[in-house]
Parts: sequence; structure tokens; C-alpha cells
Amino acid sequence: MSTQQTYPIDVESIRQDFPILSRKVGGDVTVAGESENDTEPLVYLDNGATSQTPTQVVDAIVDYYYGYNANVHRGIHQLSQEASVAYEEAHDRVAAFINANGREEIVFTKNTTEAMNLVAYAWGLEALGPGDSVVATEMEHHASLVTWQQICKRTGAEIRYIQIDDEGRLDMDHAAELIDDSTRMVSAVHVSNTLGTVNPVGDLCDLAHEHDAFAFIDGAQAVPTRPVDVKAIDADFYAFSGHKMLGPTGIGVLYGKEEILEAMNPYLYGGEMIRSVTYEDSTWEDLPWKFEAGTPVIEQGIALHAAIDYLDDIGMENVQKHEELLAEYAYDELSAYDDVTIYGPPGDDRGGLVAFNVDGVHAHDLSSILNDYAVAIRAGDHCTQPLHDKLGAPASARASFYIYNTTDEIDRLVEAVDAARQLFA
Amino acid sequence: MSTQQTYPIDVESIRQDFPILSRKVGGDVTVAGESENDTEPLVYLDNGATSQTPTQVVDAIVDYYYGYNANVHRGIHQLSQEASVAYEEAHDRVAAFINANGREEIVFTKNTTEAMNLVAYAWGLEALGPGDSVVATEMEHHASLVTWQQICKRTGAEIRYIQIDDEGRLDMDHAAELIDDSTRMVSAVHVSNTLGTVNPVGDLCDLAHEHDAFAFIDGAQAVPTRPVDVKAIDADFYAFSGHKMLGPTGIGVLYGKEEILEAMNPYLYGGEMIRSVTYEDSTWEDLPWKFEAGTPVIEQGIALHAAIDYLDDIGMENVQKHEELLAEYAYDELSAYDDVTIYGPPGDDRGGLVAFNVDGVHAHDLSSILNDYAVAIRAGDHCTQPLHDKLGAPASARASFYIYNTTDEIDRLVEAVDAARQLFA
Amino acid sequence: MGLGSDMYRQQILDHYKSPRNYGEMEDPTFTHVGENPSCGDTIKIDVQLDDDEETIEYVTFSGDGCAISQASASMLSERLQGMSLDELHDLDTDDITEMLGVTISPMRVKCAVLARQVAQDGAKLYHGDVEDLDITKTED
Amino acid sequence: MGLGSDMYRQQILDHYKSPRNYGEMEDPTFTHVGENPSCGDTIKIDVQLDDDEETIEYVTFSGDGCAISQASASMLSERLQGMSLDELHDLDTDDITEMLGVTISPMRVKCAVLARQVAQDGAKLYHGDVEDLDITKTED
Ligand SMILES: Cc1ncc(COP(=O)(O)O)c(C=O)c1O
Ligand SMILES: Cc1ncc(COP(=O)(O)O)c(C=O)c1O
Repeated sequence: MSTQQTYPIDVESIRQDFPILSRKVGGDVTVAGESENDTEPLVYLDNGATSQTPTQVVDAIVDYYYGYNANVHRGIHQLSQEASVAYEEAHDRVAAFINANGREEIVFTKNTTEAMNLVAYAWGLEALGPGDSVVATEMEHHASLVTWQQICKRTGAEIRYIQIDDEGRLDMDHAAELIDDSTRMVSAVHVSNTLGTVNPVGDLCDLAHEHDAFAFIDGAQAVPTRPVDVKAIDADFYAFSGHKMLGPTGIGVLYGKEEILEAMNPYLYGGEMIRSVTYEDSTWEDLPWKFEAGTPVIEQGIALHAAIDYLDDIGMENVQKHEELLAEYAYDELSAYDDVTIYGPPGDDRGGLVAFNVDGVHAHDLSSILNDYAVAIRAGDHCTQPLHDKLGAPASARASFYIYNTTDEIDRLVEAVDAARQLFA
Repeated sequence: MSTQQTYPIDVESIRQDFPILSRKVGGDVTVAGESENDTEPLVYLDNGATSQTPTQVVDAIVDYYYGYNANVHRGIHQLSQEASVAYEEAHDRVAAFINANGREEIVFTKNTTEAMNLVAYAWGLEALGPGDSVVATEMEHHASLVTWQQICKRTGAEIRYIQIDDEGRLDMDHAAELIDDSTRMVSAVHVSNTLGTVNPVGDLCDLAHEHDAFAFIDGAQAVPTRPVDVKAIDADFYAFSGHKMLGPTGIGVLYGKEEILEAMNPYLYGGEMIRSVTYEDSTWEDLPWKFEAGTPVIEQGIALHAAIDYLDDIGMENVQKHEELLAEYAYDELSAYDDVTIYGPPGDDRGGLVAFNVDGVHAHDLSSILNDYAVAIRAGDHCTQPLHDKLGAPASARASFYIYNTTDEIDRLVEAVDAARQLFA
Repeated sequence: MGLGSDMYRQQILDHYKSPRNYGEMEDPTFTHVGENPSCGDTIKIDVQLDDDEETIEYVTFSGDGCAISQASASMLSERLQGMSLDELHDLDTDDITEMLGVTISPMRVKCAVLARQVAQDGAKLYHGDVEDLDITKTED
Repeated sequence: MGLGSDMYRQQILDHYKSPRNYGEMEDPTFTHVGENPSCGDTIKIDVQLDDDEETIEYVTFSGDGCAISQASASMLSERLQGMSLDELHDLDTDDITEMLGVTISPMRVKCAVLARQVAQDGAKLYHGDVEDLDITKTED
């Protein structure tokens, strides 16, 4: 199918940085790592769930543990100072990457989900009450949907969902209707992890601000795949995860405008986040440390720094182009079959993923069969159960791409889908 | 000073597993890792803050990222299955290590601090109210002290502190007085990170249970240094951190009795922790996943498994003996000087750390000078500010030991302390 | 590997495409439902007992979902016929994978055992061994 | 390294052990306090201005804490004499490390600059440039 493809980035040399991409699969799944019966070269198309990790990032982890592992902030000895400087610089690096003003606006959390909960607990539980509304979208990930739904239940606020149209795009007229003076928070996903829709988040922030509401943008699928400028978007809060952008598990980022974070109460209590403590009461540290209680995610922050360096070397514009190229290619190849339903906007207007179903083949069966062909995709509801209900599918199969993927790999996906089709015919 | 010392463990061979222990220091602290001007061999005595990481644990991290990195639970493809099995087995391994019943009782958090906050938010915010009391100790770490203090403020409950006696031991008569039928939670540190006191946590749990209160034991300094059996202690909750026991940053463990965790509402909302979601409401996953929202700390769980394997190979009884040997040696060497004040119980009855002050030398100055002699200790309040106020010292210097430390290193500490003494004489 | 799919050998596909005993009974001795929320699999099992109230005379099932869950229900409906409730009670996961005749990968086991779980829970409800179980779920 | 301690060269130890201008003024033009909670350092600075209300005539300090913070306060009390408030305002961290004559490691900088910060904040309060600042803190 694919002839010699030229990519906006040097995929072949990028692949060299990811040892896991040369691994084989097919054998015993209860043995971690490649083992005897693994014979088929892996095709990894589950990047929406998590990305793979280049040697540069793993080296940063090893360098930390073998070179300057120490607890940060309060230590006067050299290791602690080295670790502190590196950990604090990681905040600066993240700030620069998304055009925040500085480390004050960058809180390291465990993942996107915790970033969402941080705001829901520290701001939402205090600020929301009966008569208030939170406006989300029908395509929210559970991280935001369940969090705001439950915080609304606890506070008596109302949750509203902006509808999607037939192509899986937000109905902005409906958004303008739902967002009103009762609205305190607009929470919207930047790039949908199921539909691939790229939402007009700047417009949503403007709508929120017209009604003095805050806007929280879930950038878990956006920051890894395109240039993001939180100031241009004018988001009040913005969140994403390290593990989806070449970084390690265990780190997420909450961006918040300084004056908003400043005014918020702390979330987790403990060491590192206090200024002074007596048995009776406590006062809080400056930003961002006020929100980072306990020993922070030091290794993970330092590794995220390395991941951002890697992505910036490629250039986020180029990453985006590559994503778009693969998305369009996969969309075209898969939609050539009449029995395939693809969810979300057309191939030339979407993020780098394609969620679909094949008539007569359950997504989980499809994923199992694709696995037999060494093609790793995700099957399920991708943490968007209500959206799947709306789409009338309990589950879908999702192929999601990243900088190391090729059109050849998509050809292998399409071949495996065809094999499943035959099997179930 | 020290003659040929014999240790309960093979320190020399253990040291070979920790590359950082061969690093030199003394040069530029803003360059991470060993650099040109680093000439003095490191003496690392800041293990109470964080432990170093052996190759076995770092290898587990590298093997994960190069071999089977994937998101867990919901994936059908082989990488995801391998990662899921390994991540779930990490829970089993932790359960076995502390004698919990199984993975249902083991929740992975970010650190001890988050484990504490999880219970404070998910249980405390709901359960506590005016007329209730939480009983802590005067030697609590900020992780527990600030958390319960603030949750009590928010709920109108009262916080009480069990006094310490002149030797830094809990006054158990006072405990029996304070813990009464108003008490809903007793929160106590197992091994004090400042005094080195090993508290009678089993007795405290019994006292709590006599009054139908829960007991939360902070094992951050205990699990790394001695055998811990949560069932023998009969703790309702028990928490500790990976980074203090050879594991990575970014992982903590909350143990909770199954029926208690079962009855608790969730804490963080999002993916992985739900059973089913509609736009209107949600239901929750089984334990422990109900408490692990979002992409979990996969790498960190797997690495903690490797750390526990390492410790178990040595044997926790042996680790404890080594800790006690070093604590007693350091206590004796330091207390030989009249101008040294050591906090906490005598040398033959304490955990593996010694916090002290030298007359006329501020702890921060002492730490700076010790750093010039390549000796890494902590100086400050060690996240026990109120305790330091009570001890009448704004700060103290703390040397804390682990499996790779030797009495020779303690000699170097004592020499460096003496140099500081001369300088300030 | 690479050529065919072991987990979907002929028998499973056959039962999936042409399920046996598919449908609902008019007047079952007991009936129970179950689901596997992550897959969206649903299974309803109707059981007719012999007059001895011990031996399974006839079983039907209905439902929707992945091939593994539906084929497993279909095969089980045949297999249960003539079994005693005690024997049903004793069926474990190994028995099910043996019945299916293929290796079930860990993440799909809950699909494979859903029908068995529903039948067992139905029998328990019938015996009064459990109460208050509206719906069986195999989500782990 | 290994032999002596660069950060504690003679001058600093001397000022720490024999602080200059230590004490409290009867009737200062302005006064201000500060602390560094993690170190437990406290500094109070009293300033007497010339009749021009611009030139610093005399400075005393009192307080408690680590050698870096106290020596820095002592040296600053000498240095400020004769300076204008504008010059005080312009003192930056480099000026302080230059005054101390040693390299201050990053984690100790807040000790070193506490006295300067207290003096600057005191002057700002005096000018009415800030209000409501009870106490200066250099905790980062
Ligand atoms: C006794 C004690 N409790 C709690 C903690 C907090 O641990 P973490 O910072 O890993 O949350 C520590 C370590 O700093 C500790 O020593
Ligand atoms: C759009 C979106 N939001 C939020 C999340 C949650 O991220 P995490 O699991 O890292 O918290 C994800 C990833 O699963 C996502 O795709």
C-alpha cells in the first residue's frame, strides 16, 4: 500500500532511540519483557494510552540515581543542592515549553488526573455551591468528567455537558448557551483521546471569561502532540501527563495562573509545602511548593525535563505534522472498508489517533487478534464511557500514533484488521 | 577510632551495588552529578531524607522502559498485559512484605504524605465533626501533624498531642488519658525521624481500638529499617514511602484493612478507579484500584518490588541490627563531647539516626561545614517544627544511617564536627 | 501466531456465530444476569431444574458482547445440561478454559468466566446462599 | 576543601563572633524585622536617617541564627552607614555575596540576604511603598 513515504521528521533515526521498538512479542504475557517465544516484531500503536521512552530520558533517570539522588529543598549538602537545582529547573523547563510565566505557575502532580482533582478539591470544594454550574463537554475523559461530576454532587452545583455534532465536534452554539452567569468553571479537553477532535479551547476560555468563570483545559493528548501556548489560549488551568510525552509514569503537570494559584488554599498537607508549623496552626510555602506536599516526584521531574528537550529538538510543529500525516493515512486506509466505522472528524482534521469499530467484530476480539499479529492497540471505552454510550458502541478499537510510527506500521494494522474480518466472516 | 568492625550484613558487597557511593563531591553544586572539581569521596548520612538506589532497582526501571512499558489494566495487547501483571504483582509483593492480606489492602500513592491525605480526605472529611477528636503525638512528622491539624480545623474536630518525656519517649499514661470515647483516629509515627524513638505502636492501636477509634501508623522510617507486621501491630492504616527504602521517588504505600477501605469513599476521581460512568453518576472499581485514579505509578511500583526483593535478601532483622549498631556507635562517639546535645532516647534504644546540636554552632552552619568535608547530613527541623520548638532548638543536625554505612563514615562525621567546633571556637 | 488466531479457534468462532440454546425461557426455575462493564458484555442465563431440584434439565442464555464471552456462554449452556447444582458450584476457571479448548490471555479471562459466574450466582440466589445480588460483574 | 571551610572565611566568623552594631536603638527612624523560618534565623534592623531623610546615619541589628545570616547583618550594618535609601534599594544579591567575600551555596543564599531584605522592606514601609508587611521572610 504505502510507497516510499517522506516524513516531516527523521523517523528512522528517532526509532533508534527507543530500544523497546525492536522488541518482539507473541509469547508468554506473564513474563515481563521479551522472552523465548516472542518472535514477531512489535507494532506499537497505543500511544494515546502511554508513549514509549527514549534512551535520553532513561539515561536522565539513571544519571539521577547514580549521580545525585537526594531529597530536595531543605538539604544543605551537595547532593541535595544538585538535586534541588535540577528539580527546580525542571519546573522552569516545563514553564518555558508551554509559555507559562515561570515555575510559580507549574505544579508537579502524579498525573493529569491528580492535577484535575487538585483544582477540584482545593478550589471546587470551597468555591462551588447550589446555584453554580460547571460546564464540561460530552467528550471529556473520566479524569475530568467523573471529578467534576462528583465534586458537583458534593457541593450541590450543577454539571452541564456541551454537545458534540455528528462529526464529533463541539457544538459551540450549545457551549454559548450552557455557559452563563451561574458558570464557575468550564472544563474541556484540548484534543479528544477518542474522537481525535481538536477543540477550539481559546474560544472556550473566552466564553468562560465573559461570564467570570475559570477555564480548565485537559491537555493530556495535546501537549505531547502539538505546540501549546497557555497564554495564547488564556487558560486559567491546564494539565497534562509526563508518560504520554516520552516521560516517565508518576508525573503530571498542573499549570495555573499565578494569581489564581496564589489565592487557592493548599490541597495536600505535609512537609515541603509549609512555611511554619506549630501544634495549633500552619502557614504555607510560596508557589509552586505550596501544592507539592511531601517528597516530590524528583526523578520524574528531571526525566520530564529530558523528555521535553527531546521533543523540542524535533520541534513540536514537526511532531504535529507527523501526527497529522499518520492520522490521515490511517483514516483513509481504514475508511476504505465499508464495514469500518470511524469516530470523530475527517482524516485531515484530527489529532494523531483513530478510534473505530468493524461490523461484527467486538473491539476486544479485534484487539486480541491484532495482538496475535503483534499490533498493539487499545480496545475499550478509553475512559470516555458516556461518550461511547452516545456513540452507541460499548467499546471501540483505537490506534494512536507518535513520532516513531510509520505508514508501514499502519499497513500492518490494516492487514491485521482484515485478518480479523476474515476470521469473523 | 573504629577498629576492624564486623557487621551483621556484608556492607562491602552491598556498597558495590550503589554506584553513587563512589562519587566524589566538593565542586560546583549547580552541576548535576560528579564534575571536575569534585575530589572528596562522599559520605552519605542523609538516609532519613532519602535512601540511595542500587543497580538492581535501577535495572528494574530500565528493563521496564526498554522491555514492557505500557499502560496497565485495560490493555489487551501483550505489553499492557505484561505491565499489568508486573504492576499488580508489585502490590502482592508489598502485601507480603508487611504481612497484609493481599493486594486489596495495598494502595500505591505518590508518597507517605499522600497516603495520609488520602485517609484524611476520604475518611476524615466525612467522618469527623465537632465533638470528635484526633490524637496525634508531639513527635509527628508534618505529613501527619499538618494534615490532621488542618482536617480538624475544617471539620470542627479537636486535635490532641500525646506528650513526650525527657528522653523523647511517648508518655503512655498521657496517651491513655487523651484517647477517649470522643477519639475517632489515633495517628502516630512508628519510628521518629527526629528523635529516633521506636514507639509502642501496637499498644497505641490497642488503646485506639478500646475506644472504637482507628489507628494510622506512619511507618516512613520503620518499614525501611526493621521487620514490620501490620497484623501484629493491628494497625487500621499504615503508610510508608518507596524512596526511603531503596526505591524510586514518586511512590508511597497506604495499607488499610480491607473492610475499612471497602467502606470508604474514593479519594481521587478519574480513569482506572471507576466501574461504570454515565453523564449523571459513577460507580467504583474494586480495591485497591478504587483508590488509584488515572495512570498509576507503574514504573515506581515495579521498582519498589525490586527494592523489597533486595531488602528481603539481606533480611530485615539484619537491616535492623545494622541500623542499631550504627546508631549506638554514633551516639557514643558524639556524646563523648560535652558541647553536643543529642535528642531522643539513649544509643542502645533507638532507630538508625542521631539528631544533635553543637553548642555555639548553628545546625545549618554545621551542615555547610560538614559538606565541605564531604559528609552529607540534614540540618533543619526535619519536618517536625513543633517538636523542635519544644526541644528549644530551631534546627538540629541529623545523621541517619542505612545498610551501606560504616562506622568509618561515622568517624568522618565526628572528625568534621570537630573541625566545625574548632572553626567556631 | 501471525497466521491465525489461537484464541479464536474454530469451535469458539462457531459458537459465537451460531450460539446454542440462545433465547429466553418462559418459566425458568431460576434466572440471573451479569455484565462485564469494561467489555460491555452482558449475559442472561435461564435454568430449568429437574423435579429433584438438583439436576439441571435445560439452560438458555441471551446477551451481547465479545466472542469469548458469548461462545463461553453457548458452550456452557450445553455443558450444564444434566449437571447437578453441586457440580455447577465446583466449576472453576480451569474447567472453563478447558471447555473453551484454548489459552485465554489474562486480560480476557473475565470475558470467559462471565457466563459461569452468572450461572453460579443464579444458583446461589436460588438456594438463598446469597441475597441482594442484582447483577453479577466480573470486572476485576 | 577538606581542610578549611571556604564559606566561613575569617571575616564571616569574625563578624559572627563579634557582631558590629549589635543592639537596639532607642528612637530609630524606622525599624523592621524578618525571619527565615527553615533556619530559624531572625533579624531586627533599626535605622536612623540623617535630617535629609535620605541618608542612612546609623544602623543597628539584633537577632539570632546561623553564622551566614548574622555575619551578613553585621557587615551590612557597617556598609549601610552613609548610604542613601536609593542605594539601599538597589543592593542586589551579588552585592551581598561580594560584601561577604565568599561564594554562598544556593541553599544558603536566603540566610545571606535576609538582613538586606529586612532593611529594604523597612525602607519601603517607611516610604509607604508597601503596607501590611509585618515581617519579612526569605524562605523561598
Ligand atoms: C516519619 C516520617 N513520616 C512521613 C514522612 C514523609 O514522607 P514523604 O516525604 O515521602 O511523603 C517522612 C519523611 O520525610 C518521615 O520521616
Ligand atoms: C484526554 C485525556 N485526559 C486525561 C487523561 C488522564 O491522564 P492520566 O491517566 O495520566 O492521569 C488521559 C489519558 O488517559 C487523556 O487521554
